[in-house]
Amino acid sequence: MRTLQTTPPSPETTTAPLVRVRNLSKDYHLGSFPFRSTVRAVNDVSFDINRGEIVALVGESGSGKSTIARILARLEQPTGGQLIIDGQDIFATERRRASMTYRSKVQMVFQDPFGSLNPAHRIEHFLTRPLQLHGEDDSPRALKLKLRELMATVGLGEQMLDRYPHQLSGGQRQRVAIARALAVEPEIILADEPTSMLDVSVRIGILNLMRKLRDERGVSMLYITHDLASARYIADTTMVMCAGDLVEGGESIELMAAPHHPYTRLLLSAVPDAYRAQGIRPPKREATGRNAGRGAGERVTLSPSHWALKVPESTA
Amino acid sequence: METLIERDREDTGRAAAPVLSVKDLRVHYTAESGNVTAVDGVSFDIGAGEVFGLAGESGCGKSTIANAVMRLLQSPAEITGGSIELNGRNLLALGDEELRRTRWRDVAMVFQSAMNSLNPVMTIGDQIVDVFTTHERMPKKAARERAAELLKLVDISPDRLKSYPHQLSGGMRQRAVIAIALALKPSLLIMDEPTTALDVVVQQEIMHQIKELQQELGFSILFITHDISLMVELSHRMAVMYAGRLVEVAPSKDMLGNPLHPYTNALMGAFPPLSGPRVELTGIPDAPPNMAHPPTGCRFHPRCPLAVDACRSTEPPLLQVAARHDAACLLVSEQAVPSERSSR
Amino acid sequence: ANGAETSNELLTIPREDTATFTSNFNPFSPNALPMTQQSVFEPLLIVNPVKGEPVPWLGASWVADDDARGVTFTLREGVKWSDGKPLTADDVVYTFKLQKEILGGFDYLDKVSAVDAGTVRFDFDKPYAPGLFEVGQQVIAPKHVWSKIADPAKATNDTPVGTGPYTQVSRFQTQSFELLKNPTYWQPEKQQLAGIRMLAFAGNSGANLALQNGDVDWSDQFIPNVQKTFVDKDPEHRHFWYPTTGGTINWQLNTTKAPFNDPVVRKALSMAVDRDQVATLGMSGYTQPADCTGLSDAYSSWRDQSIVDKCEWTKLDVDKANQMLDEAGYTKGADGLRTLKDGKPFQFKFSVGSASSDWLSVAQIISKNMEELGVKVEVNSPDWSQVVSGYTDGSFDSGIVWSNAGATPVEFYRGVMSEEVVKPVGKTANENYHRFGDPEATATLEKLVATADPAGQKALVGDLQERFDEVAPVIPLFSGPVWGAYTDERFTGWPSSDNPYATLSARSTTTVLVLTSLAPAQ
Amino acid sequence: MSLTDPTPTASTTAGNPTVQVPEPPVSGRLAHGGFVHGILTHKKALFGLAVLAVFALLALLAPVLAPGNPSDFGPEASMAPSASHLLGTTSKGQDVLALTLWGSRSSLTVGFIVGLAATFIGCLVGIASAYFGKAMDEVLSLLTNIFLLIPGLPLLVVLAAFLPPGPATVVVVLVITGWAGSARVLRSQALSLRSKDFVAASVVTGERAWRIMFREILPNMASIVMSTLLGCVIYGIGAQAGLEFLGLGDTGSVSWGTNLYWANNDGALMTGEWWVLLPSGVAIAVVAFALAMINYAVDEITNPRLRAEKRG
Amino acid sequence: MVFLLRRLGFYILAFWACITLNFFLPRLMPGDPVSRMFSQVQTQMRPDQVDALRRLFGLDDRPMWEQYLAYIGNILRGDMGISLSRFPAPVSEVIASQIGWTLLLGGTSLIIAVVLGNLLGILAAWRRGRFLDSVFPPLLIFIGSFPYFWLAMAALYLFGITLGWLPLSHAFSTGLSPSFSLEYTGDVIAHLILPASTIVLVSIGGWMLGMRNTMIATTAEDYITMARAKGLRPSRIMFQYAARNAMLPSVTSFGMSLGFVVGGALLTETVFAYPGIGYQLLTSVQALDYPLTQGIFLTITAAVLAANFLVDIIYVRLDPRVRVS
Ligand SMILES: Nc1ncnc2c1ncn2[C@@H]1O[C@H](COP(=O)(O)OP(=O)(O)OP(=O)(O)O)[C@@H](O)[C@H]1O
Ligand SMILES: Nc1ncnc2c1ncn2[C@@H]1O[C@H](COP(=O)(O)OP(=O)(O)OP(=O)(O)O)[C@@H](O)[C@H]1O
Ligand SMILES: [Mg+2]
Ligand SMILES: [Mg+2]
Repeated sequence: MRTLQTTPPSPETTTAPLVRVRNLSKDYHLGSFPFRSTVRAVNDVSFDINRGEIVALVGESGSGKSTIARILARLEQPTGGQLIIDGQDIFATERRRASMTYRSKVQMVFQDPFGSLNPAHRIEHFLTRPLQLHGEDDSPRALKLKLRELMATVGLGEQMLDRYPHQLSGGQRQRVAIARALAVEPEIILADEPTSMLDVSVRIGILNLMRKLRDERGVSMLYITHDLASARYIADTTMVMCAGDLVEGGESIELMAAPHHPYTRLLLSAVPDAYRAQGIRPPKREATGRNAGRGAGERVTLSPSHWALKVPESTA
Repeated sequence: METLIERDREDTGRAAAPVLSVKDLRVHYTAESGNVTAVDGVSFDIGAGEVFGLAGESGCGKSTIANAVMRLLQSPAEITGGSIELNGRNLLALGDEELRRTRWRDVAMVFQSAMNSLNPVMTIGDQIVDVFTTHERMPKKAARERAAELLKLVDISPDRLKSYPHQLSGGMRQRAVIAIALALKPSLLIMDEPTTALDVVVQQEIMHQIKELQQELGFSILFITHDISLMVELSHRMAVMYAGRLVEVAPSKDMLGNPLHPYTNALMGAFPPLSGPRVELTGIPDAPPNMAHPPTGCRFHPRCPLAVDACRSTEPPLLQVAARHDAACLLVSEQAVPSERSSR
Repeated sequence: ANGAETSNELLTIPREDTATFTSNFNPFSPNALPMTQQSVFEPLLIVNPVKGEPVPWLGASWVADDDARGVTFTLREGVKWSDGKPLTADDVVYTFKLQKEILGGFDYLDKVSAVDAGTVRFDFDKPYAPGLFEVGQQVIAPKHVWSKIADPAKATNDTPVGTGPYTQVSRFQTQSFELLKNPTYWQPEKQQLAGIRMLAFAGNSGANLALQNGDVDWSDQFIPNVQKTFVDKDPEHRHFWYPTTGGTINWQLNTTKAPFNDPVVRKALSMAVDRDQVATLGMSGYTQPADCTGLSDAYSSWRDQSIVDKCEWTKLDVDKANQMLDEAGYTKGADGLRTLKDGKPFQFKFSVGSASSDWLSVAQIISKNMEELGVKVEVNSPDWSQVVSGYTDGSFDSGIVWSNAGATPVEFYRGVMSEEVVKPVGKTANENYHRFGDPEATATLEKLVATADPAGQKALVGDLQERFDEVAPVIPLFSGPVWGAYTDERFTGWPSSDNPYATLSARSTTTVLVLTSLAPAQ
Repeated sequence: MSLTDPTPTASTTAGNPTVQVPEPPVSGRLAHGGFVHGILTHKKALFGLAVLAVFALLALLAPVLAPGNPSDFGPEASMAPSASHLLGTTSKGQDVLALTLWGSRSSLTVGFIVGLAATFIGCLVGIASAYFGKAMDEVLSLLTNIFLLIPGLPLLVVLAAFLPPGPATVVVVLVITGWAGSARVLRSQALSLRSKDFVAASVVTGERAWRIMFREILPNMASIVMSTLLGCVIYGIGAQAGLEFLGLGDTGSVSWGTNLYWANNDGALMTGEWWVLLPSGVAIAVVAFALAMINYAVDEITNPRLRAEKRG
Repeated sequence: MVFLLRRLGFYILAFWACITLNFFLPRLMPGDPVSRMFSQVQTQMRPDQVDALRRLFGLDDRPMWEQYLAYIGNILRGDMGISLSRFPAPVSEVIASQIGWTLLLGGTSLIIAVVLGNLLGILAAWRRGRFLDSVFPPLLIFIGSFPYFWLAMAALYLFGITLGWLPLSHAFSTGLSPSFSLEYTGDVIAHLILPASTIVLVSIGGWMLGMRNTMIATTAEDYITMARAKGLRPSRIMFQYAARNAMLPSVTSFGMSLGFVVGGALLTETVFAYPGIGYQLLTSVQALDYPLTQGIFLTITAAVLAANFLVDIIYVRLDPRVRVS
C-alpha cells in the first residue's frame, strides 16, 4: 500500500492563496413580512484556500457548510463579508450575477448525482454545454475530442456519452458531474458532500479521483463532508464548522490527532471506528461547545498549521 | 474503555432456542425491467438477547429481509420459499388477523427514516397510544401514561406527547420511533438503517441509547446498516450480504479480525481509518450487479480480485470455515466443513 | 278566500323572462311585476288590435275634440278601489302627474284637469289625434294611496290598491305569486276565477315544459312547433291562436350609408328575400309575409287593398332584383359577387341580438337569399345591448328591428319615415334607427295627427301607404305574431279567431279582457 | 377543471440524505422516448388517441363528407334518422350529421387552441414564478390565485357578454379563465424542479435564465404539461359548449355548442326529436372522454403505482 | 396564525382586485341599460322617457375615477345600490332572495360529491384493482365528460317528463308556503334531487380520481408501512393514517371549487328553472344592470373568498405542519 502524501505537491503553496474568504456571513429570513425571523447560517467565517490544496469542511448537519459552498458558487448572495479570488474582490465588482470569467474559475459538484444531472438530457449535454459556453468556438470534431478526453479523465468510457443519467450507476453519475465541473478547466472545485449519496463501495473511487485531479491538474478543492475519516483521507487541511461558526482548522492529520475545540472532539468521538482501540464516551449534548464562542471570534493558534476558536472557560 | 456491546455476551443464550429463525428465504420481485430474486436462499438465526447485524451494499436485499420478517412485503414482492419462525411460530403461515396481532407484540421495527415513518398529522402521543389501544385494549388514559413512560425511557420529555412529528428534531423523531417500537416489549426489534438520516453525533447518542435499552430489556435486534464500522461496534454477530445472498456470517469480532470472504475484505477496506498513517484505499471496483441479471456462479466474481475460473460457474455454498464462522467462497471453502445452516 | 280550497281554480300563467320575482307592483315602474298593468290597475279604455276598436273601461265614454286638441273622459260610475274608496277624476289627474314626473312621455299633454268627480279633461298643446288612445291606455292609480308615498318612483307597492279584477297579493314567493279577487271589483259577475298564479321560469324551455306538462293554463311565450309539442298531446283541450297583430318586423338598412340610401337597392334586396321561407322556417309558420304598405295586421282595417294588389318589391323575384341592381350600376363581377359604385365589394353586416333565436334564423335565411344577388351578408349576433347600441348611434349596417305600435298606423309611419324623428349619425336615436326622413310623409303625418274624423284619417293613411310603397324606408318582413296558447280543461271563455275580443297575450292591455271573460270549466 | 390535480400538495418527502441509491426520477424515463413508447403501448391511451384521430379526420373531411353549408335550411324538416339523413334533420331541415361533422371543426379547433394557449400561459407564468422566485413569484402567484378564486363561470358570462361575439372571443375568454389552474399546477411542479441541484448546476455552468427555464426545467415537466394541456382542452371544449348553449357564443357559427343551443331553442326536447340533441352532446362526451383517457394513461405511465394491477 | 394572517391579507387583496375588475368590466361595454330595457320589450322610446329613466336609475356621467371611488366607498358601507332591471329593489334584496337557494343546491351537491367521491377514491385506492377501482373511475369519467347541461336535460327528460318521477322545475311546489313542515321539507328535497344529482354525477369522477391518486401515493409512504407493522386494524390505517393525509389536497380543491358552486349553478338553474343567483347574473348582465351584476359578482367573490379562508382555517386544523408556532 502506498502511503499518501500529506502536503500538496504544488510549488505555489507559498504564494498568495487562491481564495480568501473574509468575515463571510449569511442570514436566512424565514416567513415573510411582517412575520420575519432570521437564521444566521454562516457567522463571520474567514479562511483561505491555496492553489492545489484540498480543504475539507466538516461539521454536523445544518452547520452551514453547504451555505458556504453555495455562496462561493454564487448561487446565494452573502449578507456580509468578502470573497477574494486571484486578488479580485468578487462581491465588490460583480454585484448581482457572476461573470462568465468567475464561472470559468469556480465550479461545483453537488451532493446528489441524481439531482444534479438533468434526467432529460444525455450525458453528452452536460459536458458540451460548459464547453460551448466557456470554450472557444470549437469545431464539432474538436469538441468530440475534448469530450472523450474529459470522460477518460474521470474514468468513464466514451460510449457513456449517449446514455441518460438514469442508465448510469451512482458512482458513474458523480464522475460525470465531476467531468462537467472540469470541462471549464476551473481553478477550484467546490464539492458538497460528493460521496454521501453514493454506495459505500464506490465512495473511495470518487475520493481517489478527486485526489488524482488535484495531483495531476493542480485544481484546488473545497471538500464538504460530515465524514471525518474521508476528510482525513484526502484533505490537506480540515476545517470544522459548528452552528455557523468555523471552530477549528488545521492540517488534517494533526487536527484529528489532537482536536482542541470541544466540538471537534465530540465529532471525532462520535464517528464509529471499528479499529479504534478505545472509544471516547460522548458527553451529554448540553455540555458540548456547540454554541460556544459565538461572536467571540478569537482564534487560538495551536501550531503553524492548526488553530481553533477560543472557548469560553465555562464550557471548555 | 468500553465498546458499545460487551463481547462476553456472545456466549449467552447459545443453548436456548433462537428468537428468529430464517430458513432458505426467497423473495421475488416482479418488475417490468425484469424479475428480481432479491433474496435468494438466506438462512440465519438470532438468539435471545442477541444483536445480529446484516451488512451489505445498497440493493443487496437487506430491507427485503427485514420486511419479509415483518410480513410487510406487498406486490410486486412475493415470498417464494423458505420459512420464518419467530419464537417457534412460522410467520408465513399466519392468517391476516393473527399476523396483525403478532406484529409489534412479538416483533417491532424501526424504519430507516423517522421523518417518514411517523404520521405527520397525528401527535407522537396518539401514535404511541394507538399501539396500546389496538393490542391491549387499554383505556386511553392509561395508554397515555404508558406513552409518557416510554418517552422518558428514550430521554424525551413527556410533554412532547402533544407534539407533531415536524416539531421534533431528527434525533428526537428517531428516538420517538424507538419508543413506539418498544411499547409492547417485543422479543425482536428490527432496525433497518435506523440512523443513516442522522448526523454522526446524534447517531452516536441513539446507538448508545439502543445499547442501553437492549441490555436493560433484553430483546434481540436484527440490525441493518451499510456502515460496517457502526455494525462492528454494536453487534454480537453479523452477516454480510451480497446480491441477495449471505456471503459471510461470523461473530463481529472475528469478522473484523479475520474476514474470509473477499467481498467482506473489500468492504472493510472501503472505510478510511481515523488513525494511523494515510494509506491509499482502493474500494471495490465497478458497481454492484444488476439483480435482474445476476452473474452466474459466485455473484461477486466480476468484482473479485481473487476470482478464478471456477468462480464464474460454481455457486459457492455457505459453509462453516471456522468455529461459528461461515463463508461462501470457493477459495476459502476447501478447508471448510459443510453446514446445514449457518451455525451459531 | 281560503287557499287550499280554491287553489284548483287559480289561473296559472308562466313568465319565461324572469327566473324569480322581486316584489314590485308599482304601476309607474318600468319593470313592475307581470299583471300589475293587466290585473291590478286598469286604464280608461282598451284597444283591441284584432278588432281595431276601443273598449270603454274605467272611462265609460269619451269625447275627442274635432280639432284633435283634447279629449274628455267620463269615468264609469260605481268603480271602487280595492280598499273600498271610490275612483274619482282626481285619481286620474294625479296618475298623469306622477307618470309624467317619473317616466316622462305625453309631451303633447298640456293639462289634465278634473271637470268634476266623474269627468276628466285632457288638453293637448297641439292637434294630436292619437292622444286619445295614448292617454286612454294609461293605467290609473289611486291618489289617496300614492300621494302618501314619499318617493313614488322607488316604491315597490307590495300591497297594491287598484281597480282591477285580481288585486290581492298572496303567497308571494321567489318563483311564484298569486293575485286573488278584488273584493270590491266593479264587475263582480266577471270575477269567475279564484285568482291568478304567476310562475317564474328562466327561459322559454322551462316555461314550455310546464305548459307541455299541463302545469299551467295559459302561456304566451314562444313555443316551438306548438301544434306538435302542445296541441297534439290533447287536441280536445289544448289550443293556440297566433294573430299577427304585433308590430311589423322590418329589415332595416342604415340609410345614411351607401348603397342603402338608394331606394332601388332597398327594393331590390327586398325582392330577393324569400318571405315565405322567413315566415315558415324562421318564424315557425307563426306569421305571414308583410306587404309593401308595411302595415301589420293590427291595422288591417286601415290597409288600402289597391296598393297591396300592385305590390312589387315585397314579392320574391330574384331575377328582377338582379336586373334592378345591374341597372342601378351595382355590377356583378366574374366571381358572381357584386361591387358597389366605389368599387368595394357589396357586402354588409346584419346584426341581431343573440337572444332572439327566431330572428337569428330569419337573418340567416336572408343572408342566404342575398347570396343569389351576389351580395354578401354577414350575420352578427352579439348581445342585444350591443346591437341596440349600434342602432342608437347609427353605426350599424342592417338589422331586424321591431316597429312602433300604437292604436293607429300613425306611430308606425312616424317611426319609419317622419323627418321629425331622424337623428344625425352619432346622435342617439331612440327610434328610426335607419335614419330615414321623407318630407312628403312628414307633411302627411302632420295633417293626420290633426285630423279627428275617421274618413279623413283613412284617406291620409292611404297616402302614407302609397308613399311607403314608393320610398321603401325599411324592408317589411312580417307582422309580429302575438303568441298565446291555453288549455280549456279548467277554464273556458278564451278569445279565438271566431271570437277575437282580445289577443291571447298575457302581457298586453287586452289581457284584462281575457281575465274578465274566463270562467271555470263545467 | 383541475379537480384531478396530479401533484399532491401534502407530499412529505423531505429531502433526507440517504445512502441508498434512490429510484431514478420517473421523468427521466419519460424524457428519452419512453413516454411516447408508454403512450403507444397503453390501452387507454391508444383508445383515446384512436377516438381523437377519428374525430380529427371527420372534422378535416367535413367538406367532403357533407358538402355545402350545413346550416342552410332544407325542405325536409324534423325527420327521424333514415337512409337519406343518417342522423335525421332539425326542425329547420338541416342535416344533423352535417351539423355534427362541421361542428367538430369549430369545437375541436377552439378546444385545442384554448388548451394550447392556456397551457402556454400557464407554463410561462408557472415556470417564471418558480424560477425567479421572490417578488416575481409573489406577484405572479397572487395573480394566479386571484384568477383561480374569481368564480369562473360568472366571469366567463360577464366577459363573453362584453366582448364582440365570435370564436376569437370564446377563445380569449376561455383562456383568461382557464390559464390560472394550469399555472398553479405547473408552478408547484416547477418549484420542486427549481430546487433540484441540476438547476443550480446549470447556473454554475453559466446558463442564462430563459435557457434554464425552457431547456432544463420544462423538459422534465413533459408529462404534467401534457396532463394540463389535455385538461385545458377538455375544459375548452366543455366551456365553449356551455357558453354557446347559453347563447353567449357565436350563434351564427356551427359548432357542437351552437347545435345544442339551436336544438334546445327549437324545442327538440319537447318535440321528442332526440336525434337533434344526441349527436353533438355525445360527440363532446366522447372527445372529452378520449382526452381524459389519455390523461389517465399519462398519469399511469408517469406513476406506475396508479395502475390498477391485478392482485395475486 | 402567521399563515392565516398572510392568507387573510391575500384575500383582501384578491377581493380588491375582483371588485375593481367588476367595476370596469360592465362599463367597457357599449350600450346602456335604458335602451337595453326597451330593446327587450321592443317598443319605441321617446327621448324624454329615456332621460326620465336615466334620472330614475341614477346613471351618472361623472368621470370614471370618481364613480370608482364612490363605488368602493359604497361597497365598504355595504351599499350595493339599486338594481336596474328589478328597479326599485335594492341589489342586496334581490340577492338575498335568491342566494339561499343557490347555497342549498350548490352546497348540497358539492358536499355529496366531495364526500362520496372521496370515499369512493379512498376505497378504490385501498382495494386496488378490485371492482370499485377498475370499473368506477372510467365510468365516472365518461359520465363527467358530457356537457353538464346536456346531462341535465337528459335527466330532466327521462325522470321528469318521461317517467314523471320527479318535479320538472322550481325549488318547491307552487302553492306550498315555506315552513319547517315535513311536507314542505320533503317537497324541497324532491325538487332538489334532479338538479343536485346531475351536478354530483358530473363532478364526482374528478373527486374520486383525485383522491384515488393521492391515496395511492400516500399508501406508499413509510408511515403507512409503519402503521401496518404496528398491527393496527386496516380500517384505522385506511382512515386515520392514509385518508387523513391524502385528504389534504382535496381540502384545497374543495375551497377552489366553491367558486363553481356559487356561480356554476347557472346552467342548472336554467335547465331546472331553479331559483338562484347564477341565472340572475346572466340576466342582469344581459340587461346591463351594472349594480346587480356587480352586486352578484361581489357576493359570489366574497363568499368564495370567505369560504376559502374558512377552508384555510380547517386546513390548519387538519395539517399541523402549516401551523407556525
Ligand atoms: N434557503 C434557506 N432558507 C432558510 N434557511 C436556510 C436555507 N438554506 C439553509 N438554511 C439554514 O441554514 C443553516 C445552514 O444550512 P446548510 O445547508 O448550509 O447546512 P449544512 O451544513 O450544509 O448541512 P447538511 O450537512 O445537512 O447539508 C441551516 O440551519 C438551515 O436550516
Ligand atoms: N418494488 C420493487 N420492485 C422491483 N424490485 C425491487 C423493488 N424493491 C426492491 N427491489 C429490488 O430488490 C433488491 C433488494 O432491495 P432492498 O430494498 O432489500 O435492498 P437494501 O439492501 O435494503 O438496499 P438499501 O441499502 O439501498 O436500503 C434491489 O436490488 C431492488 O432491485
Ligand atoms: Mg449541506
Ligand atoms: Mg434498505
